[in-house]
Amino acid sequence: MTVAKEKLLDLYRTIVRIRRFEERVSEEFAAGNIPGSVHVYIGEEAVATGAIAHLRKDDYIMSTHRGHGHLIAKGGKMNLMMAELFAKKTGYCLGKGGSMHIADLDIGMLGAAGIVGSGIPIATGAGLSARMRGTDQVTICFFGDGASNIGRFHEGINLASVWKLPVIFVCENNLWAVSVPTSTSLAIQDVADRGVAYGIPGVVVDGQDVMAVYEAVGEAVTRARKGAGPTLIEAKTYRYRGHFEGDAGTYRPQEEIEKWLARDPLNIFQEQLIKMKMLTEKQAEEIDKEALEEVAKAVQFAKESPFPKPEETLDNVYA
Amino acid sequence: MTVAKEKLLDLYRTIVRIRRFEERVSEEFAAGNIPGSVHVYIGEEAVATGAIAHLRKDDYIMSTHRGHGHLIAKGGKMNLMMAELFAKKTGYCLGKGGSMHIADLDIGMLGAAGIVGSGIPIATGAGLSARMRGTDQVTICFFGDGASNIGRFHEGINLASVWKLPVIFVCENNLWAVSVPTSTSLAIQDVADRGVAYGIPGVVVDGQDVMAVYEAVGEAVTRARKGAGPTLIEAKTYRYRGHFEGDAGTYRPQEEIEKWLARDPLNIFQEQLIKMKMLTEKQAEEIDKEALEEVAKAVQFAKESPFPKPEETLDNVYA
Amino acid sequence: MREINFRQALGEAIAEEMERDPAVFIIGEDVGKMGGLMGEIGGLYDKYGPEKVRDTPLSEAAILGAAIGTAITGLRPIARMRFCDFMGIAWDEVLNQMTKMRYMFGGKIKVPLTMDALSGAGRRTAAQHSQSLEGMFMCMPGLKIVLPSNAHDAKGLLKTAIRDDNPVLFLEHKLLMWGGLKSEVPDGEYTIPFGQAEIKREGSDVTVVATAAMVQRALNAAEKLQQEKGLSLEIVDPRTIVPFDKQTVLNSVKKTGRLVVFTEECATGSFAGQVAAIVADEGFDYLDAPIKRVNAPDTPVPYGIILEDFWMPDENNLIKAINEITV
Amino acid sequence: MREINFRQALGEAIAEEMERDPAVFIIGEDVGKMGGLMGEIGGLYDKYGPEKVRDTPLSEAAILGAAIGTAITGLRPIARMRFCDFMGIAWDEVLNQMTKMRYMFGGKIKVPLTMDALSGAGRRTAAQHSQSLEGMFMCMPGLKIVLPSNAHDAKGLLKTAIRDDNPVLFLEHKLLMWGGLKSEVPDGEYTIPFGQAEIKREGSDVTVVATAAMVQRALNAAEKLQQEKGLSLEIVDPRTIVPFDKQTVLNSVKKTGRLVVFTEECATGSFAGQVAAIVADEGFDYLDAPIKRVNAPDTPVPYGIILEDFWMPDENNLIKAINEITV
Ligand SMILES: Cc1ncc(C[n+]2csc(CCOP(=O)(O)OP(=O)(O)O)c2C)c(N)n1
Ligand SMILES: Cc1ncc(C[n+]2csc(CCOP(=O)(O)OP(=O)(O)O)c2C)c(N)n1
Ligand SMILES: [Mg+2]
Ligand SMILES: [Mg+2]
Repeated sequence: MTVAKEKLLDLYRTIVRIRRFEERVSEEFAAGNIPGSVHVYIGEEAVATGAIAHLRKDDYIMSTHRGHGHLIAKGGKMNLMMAELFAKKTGYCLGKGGSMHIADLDIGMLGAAGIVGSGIPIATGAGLSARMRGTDQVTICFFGDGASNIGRFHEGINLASVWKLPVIFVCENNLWAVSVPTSTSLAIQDVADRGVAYGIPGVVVDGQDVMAVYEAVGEAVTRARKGAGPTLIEAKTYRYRGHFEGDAGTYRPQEEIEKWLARDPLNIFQEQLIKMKMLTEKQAEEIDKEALEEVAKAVQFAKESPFPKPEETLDNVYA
Repeated sequence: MTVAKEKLLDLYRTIVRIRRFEERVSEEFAAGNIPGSVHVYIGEEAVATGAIAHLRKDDYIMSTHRGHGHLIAKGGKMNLMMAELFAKKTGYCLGKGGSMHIADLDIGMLGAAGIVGSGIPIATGAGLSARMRGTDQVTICFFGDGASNIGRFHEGINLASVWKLPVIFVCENNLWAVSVPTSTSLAIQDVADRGVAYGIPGVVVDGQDVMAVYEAVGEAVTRARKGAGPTLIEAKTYRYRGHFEGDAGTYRPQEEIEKWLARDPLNIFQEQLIKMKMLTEKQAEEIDKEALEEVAKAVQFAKESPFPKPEETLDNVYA
Repeated sequence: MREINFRQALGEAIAEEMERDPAVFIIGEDVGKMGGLMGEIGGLYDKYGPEKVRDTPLSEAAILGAAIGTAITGLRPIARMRFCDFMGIAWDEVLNQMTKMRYMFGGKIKVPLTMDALSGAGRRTAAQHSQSLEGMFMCMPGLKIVLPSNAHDAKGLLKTAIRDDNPVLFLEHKLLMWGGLKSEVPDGEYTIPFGQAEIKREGSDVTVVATAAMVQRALNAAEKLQQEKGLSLEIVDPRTIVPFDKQTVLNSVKKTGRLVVFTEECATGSFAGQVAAIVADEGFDYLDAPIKRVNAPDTPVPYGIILEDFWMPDENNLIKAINEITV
Repeated sequence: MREINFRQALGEAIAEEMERDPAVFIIGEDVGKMGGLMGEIGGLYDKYGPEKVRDTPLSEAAILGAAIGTAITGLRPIARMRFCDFMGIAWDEVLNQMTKMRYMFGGKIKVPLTMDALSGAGRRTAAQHSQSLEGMFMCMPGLKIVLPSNAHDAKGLLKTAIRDDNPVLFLEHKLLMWGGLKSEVPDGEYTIPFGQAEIKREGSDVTVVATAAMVQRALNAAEKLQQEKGLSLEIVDPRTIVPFDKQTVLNSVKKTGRLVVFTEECATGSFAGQVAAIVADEGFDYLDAPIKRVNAPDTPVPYGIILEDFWMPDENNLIKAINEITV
């Protein structure tokens, strides 16, 4: 697969931006600036980066509780995100949703999800909508290994399959659902094998490798766009931090953590690009600097933004 | 597989008894003696007959909305069943449950199910209970092709699988969920293939053939009893009548109906046994006569039994 | 004027809205060739085909989830859930998704989604097919709930539901769906706004708030009490319980000084309790007597004619309650 | 006497019951090594191992379904559901299975099953992790509902729940679970029977029925009003809302003539409404003023401190309502 240089640099920018955003979120949470609970995507950035690279602005994604990376990759605005996390009126959801509930319909981001797995049948509906409206929009639905055990995984994918809807189901298998490992929650090695139950392709991909994800999802997107139906893609990945900010994650074996840290998706991609001579170290530094600046501005925006007024609690229940 | 003659005659008696019971239920419903809605098992009798033949009294079954056959095969009493259908105080549930809600814990029948698929995770729990109490009881969980698309199918079987519980999941695939054919509700040919998603064996069996069902379920029961975990068995079968009594079932193609009528499980088994010289025509007639008498007595019992008193409505909510 | 029954009202409302707005479509089990459990939407499959009248696999969470996905991306699904009891399977879609999305997302999304479902007892279908769950659905801000009592209202309210930009639950009482009772309806198009109660019978002595199948029973009781005792009942039918037209009820109680709320629900957790609570606060000064609620007992719905008839509130229960506050 | 906090109370109750009765076991997500979201049952996994402290896949319907299956065959599961909001995923198990089986099967089965779940707002976790759903659960006959307001009650009530032969939902308010407030508890074993309200503070002017985290707020308000206005509030904590001890409430209203129901729920469909409805009927003659309900607004729970604090009922809201009926 050959990918244009500009595209590769875009992907690199995306993965860096996600990483730097999440690192800052983690800091701001620790500093007490972000209330509630926050799940960061550090370690898993290659998945959103590689997958969403195939989408047009009018395509859809369905995200999860660990959703910042998806939104950034789809073109979400860091300042509106950060403001939302800070519970400010200028945030994506007017400060009403917080980390687990950001949506941006303008760029086809249909929402994060506080209830694990809830997005799966909704994504099927987005696919149905594209079909019924006669567009060739596709939908990528992200969810975790934990979510792959919930009933709606089954119902949602089955429906997408029998109707051959343009939906790509991307399981981000980071081996853990909070403290429960996949080894005790699935009796199979690969979530991808569950595609058999719906007569759709099931593909396993290295979720630490942007290029691998890019390639696998590319095929699935092509398939979906031409009306051949859904694909189930499983990206093997790992979350580098606790389940939520504040979770020490002591249930995970240290060797396992180290093994995965050694396969940092950002490092891997950087090395690949440098080796391919698509990126210089200097460029990498610049991109990093830009990302840090963007994040800093987002934090500044968030900090300077006003809180909503208490009475705004009462708005936005009904259209 | 060789099966003792007495066992084979038992099975034959069971299939005949189910058929005659259901025919009479259908008549009594038409006559207005059974209120509510009733789903009869005619055409599918070989499944309950062959499957439950392996169980001990203390083993469990979990039934469905089409559950009379399961209960009869497990040793349920026709008079208590008929009285329940007639809404009489002497019925299995004191006249409170009706056709869709009969249970008989004394013989391990954990209940019919008005909500499709609801029994699947409960059956998993029965399996867990046997394990935790240190018994070797097994559970057979029946459900339809329609139920195989519901979320709890996925959750319940996954849990049974990761815990290797002694549960046999028997899908009675009669090709239709009311008016919706499996061809539009599953994108695969065989529900049994879904076993792959849970790392358990998936077996397809001819559901019109008592002996075939007996053999397939036998292996699964052995497997379960020795602690090797669940099996998913799909019995291909057909309901000869409408979805519920009163449903003309006009959505089904006539050729399809005729094709399946030609494979009547009762006829097939009778022919097999006669050919094997395990049964004479005379014996068959006697068995039929006995069954009809038993059914007639059950109806008489039901008719002569008192209705519950109105105030009994208020009892039995809490233990 | 022409007369139609409840089932026809339903079919007409859906057919007219599909004709009017190409974004409207149907999703559910047995909606296609079968045309609904009672053929109530028969003909639509022939007219629109399987793309717009979509038979689904047996998977209620997928039905509602998919409906949500279409609703937030430009379509207007009608999700036919059959028995409201089955919605337990897809409760999260109602509780945490469709009713909360708009709010959580800061008002930047709308969810124009209509669900219809059978409700209520009277068909001897026992505990899992006979519930009146409006009191449970009422606990979810973001959901509108329609509970019509006759064919005329059903048609006008269902059309309003389909045009509403919010999730709406439209409950069809079984006794109305299977009962043959007809209403006069105009030939042409009409809609009925949400949040407007209708006084089904004017009266001066006791206000009776009744919903769904209980409205006819209240009217029967009113006739009887008028003739036997010269007692004048005012029967108020809220028609939508969310939004709830409390003003009409308060005005009525102001006139009568007495209130009985008559609904087919288990007493605990009922809409009836909600009405009583509102009047015990905002209408306290109008009250000359305790507020009575006539509901079903706090038990599952039993099978069979004798037990179910005892379970369901009826004219006698209502009259008894009225007697208690009018002696 | 020794003092423990709410979390410890929970852990002790479960540990003691597991010790007492070998049929008791735990099933849920993250109950094993993690010992619950806050380590509240830490140690049990080490003591009993994975057979009796069962970490499950992420599948709430399977958790509750399996729990039911064990309960009807001789065990006594404690199903830990984490946030009550998640129970939408397994609603049918509660609505149509565990609470109806005994009735549908003519009383020939029992379902000794305890569910515990976090409830309530105050942790800035927004719409899908902050609900108070007791009003919704209350609509299901067959379910008992415990809503403790302090560590002492929590321990005694949870032990009663585990010993009960029926499905019981035990709701843990987040502010109590995370808050460090301690109660005195006896060293030895004690249980608290269901259906017995406790008067947390005696008073003569206004009855305040409060639940869960609102009890402490009611006590704060009572102190304030006593000091500032010499007004005497009687604070009644029902502790279990099903069964509900209406007699204690009625007796109190008989004495005070005034009632405010103070709960953290959306106003519509609330337990508060149910209490008001009961008193508006059975306690009507005692009432000197409208029955007030102080609840949250009918919106999802918003994110963030400012909005959520506005959303949650507090001392000021309560005092305002009391002022309205005591001028
Ligand atoms: C239905 C539901 N059950 C439980 C939870 C609590 N919870 C939040 S995230 C999570 C684990 C999710 O695991 P996975 O799907 O693998 O995603 P990951 O966090 O690993 O990215 C759990 C159990 C929830 N939010 N929703
Ligand atoms: C959750 C749920 N959805 C829908 C229904 C209505 N319903 C009853 S039986 C049935 C079809 C069931 O099909 P299947 O599982 O194949 O069983 P069969 O009737 O063919 O034996 C449907 C849709 C129900 N009872 N429960
Ligand atoms: Mg995971
Ligand atoms: Mg079927």
